[in-house]
Amino acid sequence: MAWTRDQMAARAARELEDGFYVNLGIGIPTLVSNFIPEGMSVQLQSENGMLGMGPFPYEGEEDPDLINAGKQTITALPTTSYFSSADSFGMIRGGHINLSILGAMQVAENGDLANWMIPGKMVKGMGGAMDLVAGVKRVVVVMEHVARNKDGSESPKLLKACDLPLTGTHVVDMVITDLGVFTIDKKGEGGMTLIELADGVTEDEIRAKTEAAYTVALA
Amino acid sequence: MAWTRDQMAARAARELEDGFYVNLGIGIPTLVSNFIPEGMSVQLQSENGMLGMGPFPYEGEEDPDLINAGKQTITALPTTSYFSSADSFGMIRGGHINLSILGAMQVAENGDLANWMIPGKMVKGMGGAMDLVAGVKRVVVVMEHVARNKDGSESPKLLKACDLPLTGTHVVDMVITDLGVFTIDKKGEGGMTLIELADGVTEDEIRAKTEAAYTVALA
Amino acid sequence: MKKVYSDATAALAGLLRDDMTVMCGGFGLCGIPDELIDAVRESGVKGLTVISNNAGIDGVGLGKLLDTRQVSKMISSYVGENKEFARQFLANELEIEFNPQGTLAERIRAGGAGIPAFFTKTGVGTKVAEGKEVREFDGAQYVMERGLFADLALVHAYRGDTEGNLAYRLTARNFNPMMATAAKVTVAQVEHLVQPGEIDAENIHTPGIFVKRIVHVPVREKRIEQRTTRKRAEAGAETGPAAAGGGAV
Amino acid sequence: MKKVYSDATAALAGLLRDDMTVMCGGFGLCGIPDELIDAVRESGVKGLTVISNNAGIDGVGLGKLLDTRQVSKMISSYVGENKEFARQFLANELEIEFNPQGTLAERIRAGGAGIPAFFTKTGVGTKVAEGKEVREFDGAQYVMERGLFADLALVHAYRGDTEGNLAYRLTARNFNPMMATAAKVTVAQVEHLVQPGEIDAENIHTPGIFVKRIVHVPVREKRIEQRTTRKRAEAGAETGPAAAGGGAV
Repeated sequence: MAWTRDQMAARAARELEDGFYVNLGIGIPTLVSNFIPEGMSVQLQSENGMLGMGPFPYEGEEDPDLINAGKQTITALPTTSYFSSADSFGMIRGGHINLSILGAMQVAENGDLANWMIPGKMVKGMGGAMDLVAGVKRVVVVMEHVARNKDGSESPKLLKACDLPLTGTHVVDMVITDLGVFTIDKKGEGGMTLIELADGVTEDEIRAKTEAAYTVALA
Repeated sequence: MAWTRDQMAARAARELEDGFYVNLGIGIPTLVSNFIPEGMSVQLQSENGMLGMGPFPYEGEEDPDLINAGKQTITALPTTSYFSSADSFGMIRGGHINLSILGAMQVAENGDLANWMIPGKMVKGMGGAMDLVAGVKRVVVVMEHVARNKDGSESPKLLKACDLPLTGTHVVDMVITDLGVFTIDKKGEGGMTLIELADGVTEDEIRAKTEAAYTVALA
Repeated sequence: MKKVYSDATAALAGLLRDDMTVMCGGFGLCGIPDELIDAVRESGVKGLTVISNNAGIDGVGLGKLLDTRQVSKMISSYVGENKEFARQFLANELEIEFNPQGTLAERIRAGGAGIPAFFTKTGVGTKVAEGKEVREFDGAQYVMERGLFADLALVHAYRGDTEGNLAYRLTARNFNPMMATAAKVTVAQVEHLVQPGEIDAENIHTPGIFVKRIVHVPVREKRIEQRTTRKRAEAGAETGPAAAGGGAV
Repeated sequence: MKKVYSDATAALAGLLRDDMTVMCGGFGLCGIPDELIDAVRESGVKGLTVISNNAGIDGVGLGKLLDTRQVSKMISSYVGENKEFARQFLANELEIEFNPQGTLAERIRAGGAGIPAFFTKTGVGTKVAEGKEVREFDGAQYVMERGLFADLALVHAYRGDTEGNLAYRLTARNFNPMMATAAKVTVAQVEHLVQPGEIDAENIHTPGIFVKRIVHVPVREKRIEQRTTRKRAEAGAETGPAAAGGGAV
């Protein structure tokens, strides 16, 4: 019994704090916005130039001039402000965003992150991912614990060292997978620590599916 | 018979072209705005964050929030835009201003300019002068030909080399004094050239009051 | 000083030549100067280096210049939502220089502001930093990136006045303001052409000094890449704020 | 997340300590956070390094902190319109670091945008470049300047909402927007406090993310340093556009 995508998003939402400014990546991280606790003020930043992102528009009310970084139609809120891409990434690079929640292909035990290219495959580019992981104060990765290969086999994604080209080095603070939660002492020597197990998941299962070295400190 | 301050300003105004964006320094350069030819579109930039500077306000209509870089109350025009100091100097440093007209203490024959400090005296700072001379495409200096000392003697201001601390090196394109007009090949080897005499001024008088080497090419 | 041109072709007259560098505003298909792109296509100019965050989609935006093989190099952060792009890239017919999106934005801003180079922590330790100077400041590593300046910038704005002052709408602002500052000549297409004074002076996003030519292009069809909506019935239930970002993955 | 404080003293509670670095918005006396400066004065905090384009005049603005000897160093572009400043400076009681105005603005902008250093041609070959790296790019010389980041930024805005979004008025904008981005904590004093949504989202000059605390200070007397006017009778005759600038001289 691993966590569902919604359960992973709900767990990630527990990293939010009142007054936080947060950037959410596409995929599971987007779902985190559904789990912001009632009464908590969290403003979502979209790196294409918007702070205070609202929900998707009602059908028929889509505005081509109002999209998020995933190029999806969205809406504004009373708190919303718009700005240029340079100002947006000044905000990101300058460390003003409290939290970035994004997906990953691989995470290493030292906090290295790979999520933008697979050599030999068509490379679409890194978009804003490198800026986000380098600039945002705290980076939480939400991903499946292992990659499912075409032949049905599984490959670990939590590694001693990433073998895919890096998005950033020493950037990840926390990894939430369908099996559990790890913290990473990205700037120090503390390495990776398993702090939570998903419902019904055992330490042994995680051990078997994790290449990275980690200590265990379950609550 | 040297030129008056107004005549110097009028001569400087002949350097304006239709569509120019211009920054005018305090003193005589400010007077240039009185000599913009009818029908010519010239927008004045004020480096504290305004493009399209209007005339002084009518008495009683001064607005403390609307000042120029000399901290004088001014007015806006229909073309006016406001921006931050960073954006203003991005405009200046980025070479978007066509012409800067400003005063000087000393100008050297290679285009070096000194206009911000006299060692031993109270130094107020360079303000935006260094940015303007470094960033604006064309720099015209308007100044008295010689400095009048306290003992009644005169010191040349057009020098082989400035002895006051520099505002910029190889930055001045033209010098308009009360006695005449000089061009300077600031980035090349062409040196300084006397191209005009003020009404009733002789080459001999200029020669006597100029330390800098120059060639003569009167129209 | 007349800045207003009758149509996009007239606004680009005399500005286009082979092998030039062109900046093109927009994020995805949002805020792209589509009519100006069409005019570039019609001109037949070739060998373009195009600086743009994205490369359009098949048959839309910069996709049109890819179809006609007028682009030889893209400087972008995220591309390939375009089959023809992928084909040319994989066939080595098209060069692509990937920049992190924020680095790209800052390089353009720097180019326009007379900054030839700056340091950023984005990309340190990655392919992006290869061959570039990396330097430590206050205990952290930064990579040196260069300013970008183009021969021509094509931008889209919602409103523009005859002096060239521009205002953008919502997230259609994106790369347009910096690009307007970072080229020898900037040409703007505007949805609404107004008289000076009609755009509030405090809310002009791009001062007229940066815009040499302007053309009025009343709204055409604006394309949406990802039409995401919520149903009225569902409102409030499963649909929290819509968030996306983080580039790839 | 409550950002609104009842008065300037409350808005600065817990933020002030000796020897800290404080950015202070404004150009001359235009757009200065005067009420916040008063509160700093009342706190008695000492040894301040103040980053501000100017240093006020006697008894007004930062002049008040100079009178009480609370400032040990100024990082500015133009000062000394203040007798007490001149006295302290000539007596070596006050350190001053002069920055070209554009370099100062850019250093602050860089600090807020995570740029630790950048290159500019301003000041090359002058005292400003002494002791700094000078490097050639594309045949021209540039000096490397560092980003500035403060412990505290005090800014003034015309309108602010409870989320911290700010809009400035006319030339009172000046250094305020960059400073708002370049400190651990930014406190804004606003003439009009409004609800979110009341400032047009496209025309928010400083997004609320940068502002931690906000205090409503209905307009007090705004001082004018150089009151220049034209007489109605003379209108149109001798009075073209009023221009000034170029810093010193």
